[in-house]
Amino acid sequence: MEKLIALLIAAPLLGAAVLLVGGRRLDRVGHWIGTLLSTASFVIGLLLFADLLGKNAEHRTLIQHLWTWIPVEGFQADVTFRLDQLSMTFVLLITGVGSLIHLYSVGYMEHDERRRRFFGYLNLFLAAMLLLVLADNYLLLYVGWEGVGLASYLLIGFWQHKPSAATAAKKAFLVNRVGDMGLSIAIMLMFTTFGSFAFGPVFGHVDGASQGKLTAIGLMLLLAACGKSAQVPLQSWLGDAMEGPTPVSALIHAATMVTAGVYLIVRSAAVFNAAPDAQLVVTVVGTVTLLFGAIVGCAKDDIKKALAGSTMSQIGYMVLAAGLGPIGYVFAIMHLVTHGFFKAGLFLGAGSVMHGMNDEVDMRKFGGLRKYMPVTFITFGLGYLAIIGFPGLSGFFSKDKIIEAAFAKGGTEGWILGGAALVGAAITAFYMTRVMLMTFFGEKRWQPDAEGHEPHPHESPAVMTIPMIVLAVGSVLGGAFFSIGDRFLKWLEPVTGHSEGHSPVSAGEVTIATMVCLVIGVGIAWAQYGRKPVPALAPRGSLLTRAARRDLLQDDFNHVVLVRGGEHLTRSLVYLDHSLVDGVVNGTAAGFGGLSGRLRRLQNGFARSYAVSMFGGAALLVAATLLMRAV
Amino acid sequence: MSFPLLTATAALPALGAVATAAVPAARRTAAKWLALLISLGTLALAITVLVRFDPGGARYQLTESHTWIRDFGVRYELGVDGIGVALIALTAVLIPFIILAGWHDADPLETGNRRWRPTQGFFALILAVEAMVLISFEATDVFLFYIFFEAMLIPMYFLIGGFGDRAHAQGEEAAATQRSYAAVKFLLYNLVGGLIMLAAVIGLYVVAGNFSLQQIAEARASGSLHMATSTERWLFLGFFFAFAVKAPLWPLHTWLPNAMQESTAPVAVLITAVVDKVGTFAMLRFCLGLFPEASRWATPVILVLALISIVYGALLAVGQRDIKRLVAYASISHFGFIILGIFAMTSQGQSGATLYMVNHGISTAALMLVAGFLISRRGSRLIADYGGVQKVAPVLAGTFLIGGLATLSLPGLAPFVSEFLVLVGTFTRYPVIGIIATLGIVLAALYTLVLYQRTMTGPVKPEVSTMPDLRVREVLVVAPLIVLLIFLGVYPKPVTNIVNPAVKHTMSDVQKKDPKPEVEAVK
Amino acid sequence: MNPVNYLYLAGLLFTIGATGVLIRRNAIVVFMCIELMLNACNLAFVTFSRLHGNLDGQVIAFFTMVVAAAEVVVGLAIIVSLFRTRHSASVDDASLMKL
Amino acid sequence: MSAQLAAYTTSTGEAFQFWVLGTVAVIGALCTVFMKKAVHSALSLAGTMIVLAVFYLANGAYFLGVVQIVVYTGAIMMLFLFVVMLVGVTAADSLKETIKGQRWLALLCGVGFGVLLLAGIANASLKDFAGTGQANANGNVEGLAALIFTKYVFAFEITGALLISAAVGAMVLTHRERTERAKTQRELAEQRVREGKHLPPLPAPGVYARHNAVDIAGLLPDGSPSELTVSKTLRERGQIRDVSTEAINDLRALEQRSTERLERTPIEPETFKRPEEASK
Repeated sequence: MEKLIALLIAAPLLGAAVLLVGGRRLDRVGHWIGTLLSTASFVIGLLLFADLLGKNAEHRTLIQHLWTWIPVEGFQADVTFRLDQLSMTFVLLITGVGSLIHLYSVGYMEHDERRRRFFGYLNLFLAAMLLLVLADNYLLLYVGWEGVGLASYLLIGFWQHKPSAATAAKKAFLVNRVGDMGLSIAIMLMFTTFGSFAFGPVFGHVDGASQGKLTAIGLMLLLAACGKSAQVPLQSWLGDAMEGPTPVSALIHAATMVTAGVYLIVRSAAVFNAAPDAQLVVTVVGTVTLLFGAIVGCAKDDIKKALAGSTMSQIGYMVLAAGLGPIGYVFAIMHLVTHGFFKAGLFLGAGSVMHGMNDEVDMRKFGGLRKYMPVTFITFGLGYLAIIGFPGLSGFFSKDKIIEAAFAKGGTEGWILGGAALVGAAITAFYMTRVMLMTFFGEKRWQPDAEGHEPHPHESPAVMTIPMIVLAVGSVLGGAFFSIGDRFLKWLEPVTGHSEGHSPVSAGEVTIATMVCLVIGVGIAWAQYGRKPVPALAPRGSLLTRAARRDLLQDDFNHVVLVRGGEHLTRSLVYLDHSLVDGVVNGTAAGFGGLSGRLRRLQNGFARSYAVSMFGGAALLVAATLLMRAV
Repeated sequence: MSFPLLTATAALPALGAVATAAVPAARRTAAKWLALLISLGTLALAITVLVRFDPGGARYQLTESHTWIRDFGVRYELGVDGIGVALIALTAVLIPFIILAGWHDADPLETGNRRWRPTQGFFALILAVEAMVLISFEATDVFLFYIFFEAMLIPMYFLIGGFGDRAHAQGEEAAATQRSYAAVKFLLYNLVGGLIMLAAVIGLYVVAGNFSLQQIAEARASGSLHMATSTERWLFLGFFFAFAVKAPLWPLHTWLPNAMQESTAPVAVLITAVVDKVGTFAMLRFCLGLFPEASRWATPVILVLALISIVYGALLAVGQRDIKRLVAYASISHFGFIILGIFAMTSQGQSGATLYMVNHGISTAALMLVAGFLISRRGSRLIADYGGVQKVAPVLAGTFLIGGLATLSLPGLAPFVSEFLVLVGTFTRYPVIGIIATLGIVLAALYTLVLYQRTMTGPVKPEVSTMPDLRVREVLVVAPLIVLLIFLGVYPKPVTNIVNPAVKHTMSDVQKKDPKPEVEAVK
Repeated sequence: MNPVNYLYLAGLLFTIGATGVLIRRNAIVVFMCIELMLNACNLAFVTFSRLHGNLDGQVIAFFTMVVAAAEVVVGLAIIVSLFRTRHSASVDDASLMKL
Repeated sequence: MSAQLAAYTTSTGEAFQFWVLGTVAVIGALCTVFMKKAVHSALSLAGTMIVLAVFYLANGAYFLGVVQIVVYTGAIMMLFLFVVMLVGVTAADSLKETIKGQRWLALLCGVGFGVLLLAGIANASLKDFAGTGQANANGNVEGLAALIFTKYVFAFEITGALLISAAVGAMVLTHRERTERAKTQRELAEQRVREGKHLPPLPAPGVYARHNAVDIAGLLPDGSPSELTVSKTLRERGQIRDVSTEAINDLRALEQRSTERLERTPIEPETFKRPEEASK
């Protein structure tokens, strides 16, 4: 069976190659080739899943060694795949949601002349993402890691005739590169510590390594995760990434790629378990981000950016859970999967809205859309209920567990983390309700655009609504399916390990607290946006609102410190290179020129002057000879 | 006596250069085809070398040895180790593409000029450079190496000074002035380096009594040739200076941007992808091989200079307005990596550095040649003159992007493997330097993507709206390079297999062992 | 008297000739001074021949004379043609080598 | 005198001859350098050469002594004199130095070099003179011939080639190829008419003057000299004696006297001025 693993990656990779190299000939069928190969990968994933289910829990790891990639003295990197329960979960999520979004894109990108290219990039993304989760060593994982970065770059900048899209793509890649730097340093640290960076040797020898090294590795892995998963302080790219087509936002910037950081941390559980200091930092980062993202999400009027803030916040939950150690790993992944469903669904719904509204994204120009697009409204609504943790829906199960686990951390930390997670839940309820109300309820607020085209909101075609429906079903049922009988826990436990924490509060108390928060959040939002009409122009707002609209000033900080500083640095270096480094050399040359200008005067053209110097030279030679003899 | 394969490999392009130059003025196209065929023949010979070379065999293979100047112990000694083979292959692979890419670069300005001869000269000079570079990679006699190391400057001088971009913002006269400035600067820098090296070569002869690399290395290893510490250090510095100019290492780098900026794109590739490799190659073969103690002594300073090159080159690349200058500074940054890998004195670092030479050659060729195609279409080197090219010429933009991604060492493409090996090799011995060098990864992304964004994306500028996409000849140049980049990125084993034994020898030359990992993991 | 005195004389004559070359501007006189130097050398050769008791020195002196003869022929021809074109025999007038 | 003694001393006669003739040689050399006229330099040099010939003979180089006189003094020096004549016998060089510092540098170098050279010879402690008696046993000329035609035969042949090349070279240098037919007298006359100058033959020297020497320019009616009357060669050498001042003074005195005698008022002085003075 393990022979099939390579096919998982090969199928979308082949699609990408065919679609990108094939040229215009494939324009008419390209999107179906892409969708087909993505689905093929999903089917292979299902086959492998069935195979794994048929085995004992201990034997559910398949290894496929393909070839030795980099063989150098003392350094060996292989192209080896590992399919275990953790990777299997991701494979199904990636290929499943991926195939749905391929299907959705067939409709969404219908009028784009570069649709074939779009599907090529999507397939490339799938291949890279699968490589990321299937790699058996960190270097191969790194390949996938950067590969998804590249695909993300290409897709964010897909409409690259818009300068804003091109800039956003570049920003995403650069910020990710900073994270990648962390990953590469982590790999180097592993190499110096363990002499290897394959999962087996590293995890097997954690006990022998010094605490300092392990903490360093953990922090570097966290840096990588921050980059990819848009965690503070490397979160600034995610909002801008919404410049990409909406299916991209759904697939890459909600369901899969941005969760790669969580995968990395959970995958490296052995390292983090042995480095509590690093774990603590992980929880702090997760907590800060979940509040940060939630606050940003409250202030945005752009529906996609509001959802992006929400994504950031939800991943903050996952990172928080992953940082809690064995008590949280499983729930991090569970929330990741359910989030994959409902957030993808929400984005697809947003895309559907934009599709019907001439690509308008400002929620202040929506309103009352539930009448015009019922399917979108229902699926979006189900996603909304799932994310705020409405009892019985998937978000309820997964998020609740994380909050519980946070309290179970114990001590003051537990109270702080758990409290923050509860506050986050309240804010989540607020901003999601706000999105819901502004988009689908109230008066219709759209106006004709500059050219006088009145938007005619309409339901999207079936090719788009079917994926939305499937995802909505997933977000409704997923949580219950996973949690009842601890199915998900038992499935993942052999890989990540699990332990029950000693929570100072009981599970029931947490659930009640969460419900209270939820009601508060929804209530405030309804008071603000449901009872009174939404102004078409954003009010000035409080200081916090204004800061949140600007992503809590992170971009301004980056601009002033990094961009401006960098510009000054490079500009002065260019100047210095010319005037100082080159100047020294040119100055030497000019000096020699001046000197020879002086010396040239000796060359006066009179043969007798030359004769004097010859004769003087002869005299010196005689003198030298005599001196040599005398000595 | 067996067939002198190495001599033949270098002699074929040399003879080809003469033959190409002798083609009558009116038969311009014939000269081009002749040069292309000769370069392909050389490639065939180089492949034969590659096949005949046995990675598990002796250190130097396919050796040839003849007395040349008896009185000074100068011998015509050739031999290749794995590093040499890899670089010979790189050179032989790149030259046909360079010729093909420069197919029209030396055509007469007005058609029908039957007396125009520079076309023949252009291709003859390229072949001459190839011959000299090849023999530099093959020579195991220090004097023989020196001669060709220096002689290379002559054809390069004419290539830089005689053939520039056709279109120039300030007119042909200003272009000629700047070209000759660049050519003279190139010549002077390298000449000064070469002369200092000549002094060291003579000094080496005085100390050792012959010029044979193998004999001297053996004598030093067996202790029969004792060299005073200070003597060894001075000689090392003499050699290293010349190679550092050629490589080029900060702060001896300023000739490179000028030379690459003013010359045509194929010549710029010739400079940075082929000729400069002789410098880094010679550091491995001569500096480490002849002066191990001095190499260890100088390591800290050289590592810091290499580090400065990496960061400095990348930062300056960010600040450039000229496409070719940008690539030049990026190359300086990459050469910093190569030198870092060589002097980290670990197996990974040195294997990585050798691999880096090969990969950098291919990736720079891909990026620079596509940039050349772009420049020849619009007639401007300024980044600001472009915008939205992706829309009108998607294939050009796509290949440009892949070249750029290779430059920023994207995993999956060849340069990543080498860059990572260099970083790991450095990190195991010098963690701080390794971490700072990693910063180069981020900066590389910055300058590449800024370049791509400003030229290829955004609204289509009116001047580029009629730009044609890549032609068949141009696709023929770029596509194989991209295939190579991907192949070597996914499966670099063929190269590492050849390189590894040679690196082992070099490591034993300098008497260095790789640092042991903290925890000995079971393999 | 020690025959080495001939060498002193030769050295003296050579020096006088050399100084003459430097001082005089008339090409013909300069030329004569060169002849004087050659003769001084010849005297030294002949003396060396006596010193060593063989004739090699004399042979060399003989060759010197032949070479001097050839030199005079060419040199005077140059002077004559120089005079024809520049109407002067001053060596300072032929200073076109200056940049 | 025993053979032992001969090794490092010479006979009193030779010593006497050396001191006397040596002085003459040095004086001759100095005169060569410092005489203003090339002819005098040449003659002084010839004297020095003859002295040297005597010294060769005294040193046992009989053949060279004779060759020195015959070839050097006889042929080469005569060639010198010939060229001196060609270029101008009387042209005296100005010994004034034109290049700044040249003379002092030359003297400094000369003295330095001389002192060093002599010191070097003195340092060499050459005492053991073998003498040429043994070598000249079979006759000096035969001994030389034996060497020249055996040991030095290649050098000899090459010097032969050198001499021939020199001779050819001298011819090439001085020979002027006539590329066109010589003009007839008629053509020359026509050319003169065309160019409009000097239709009649050039005036002879001294025609209007009171001298008839070839190097004195004839005077024009106003008393100024006409250089046309002197041959071109002398003109180029600058060997023209100008007697015009004298003649003009004479003329002026004559005028004066006649004015006094006839009691005439002087004519406007300007008309008597020479053209170039008037133009000033």
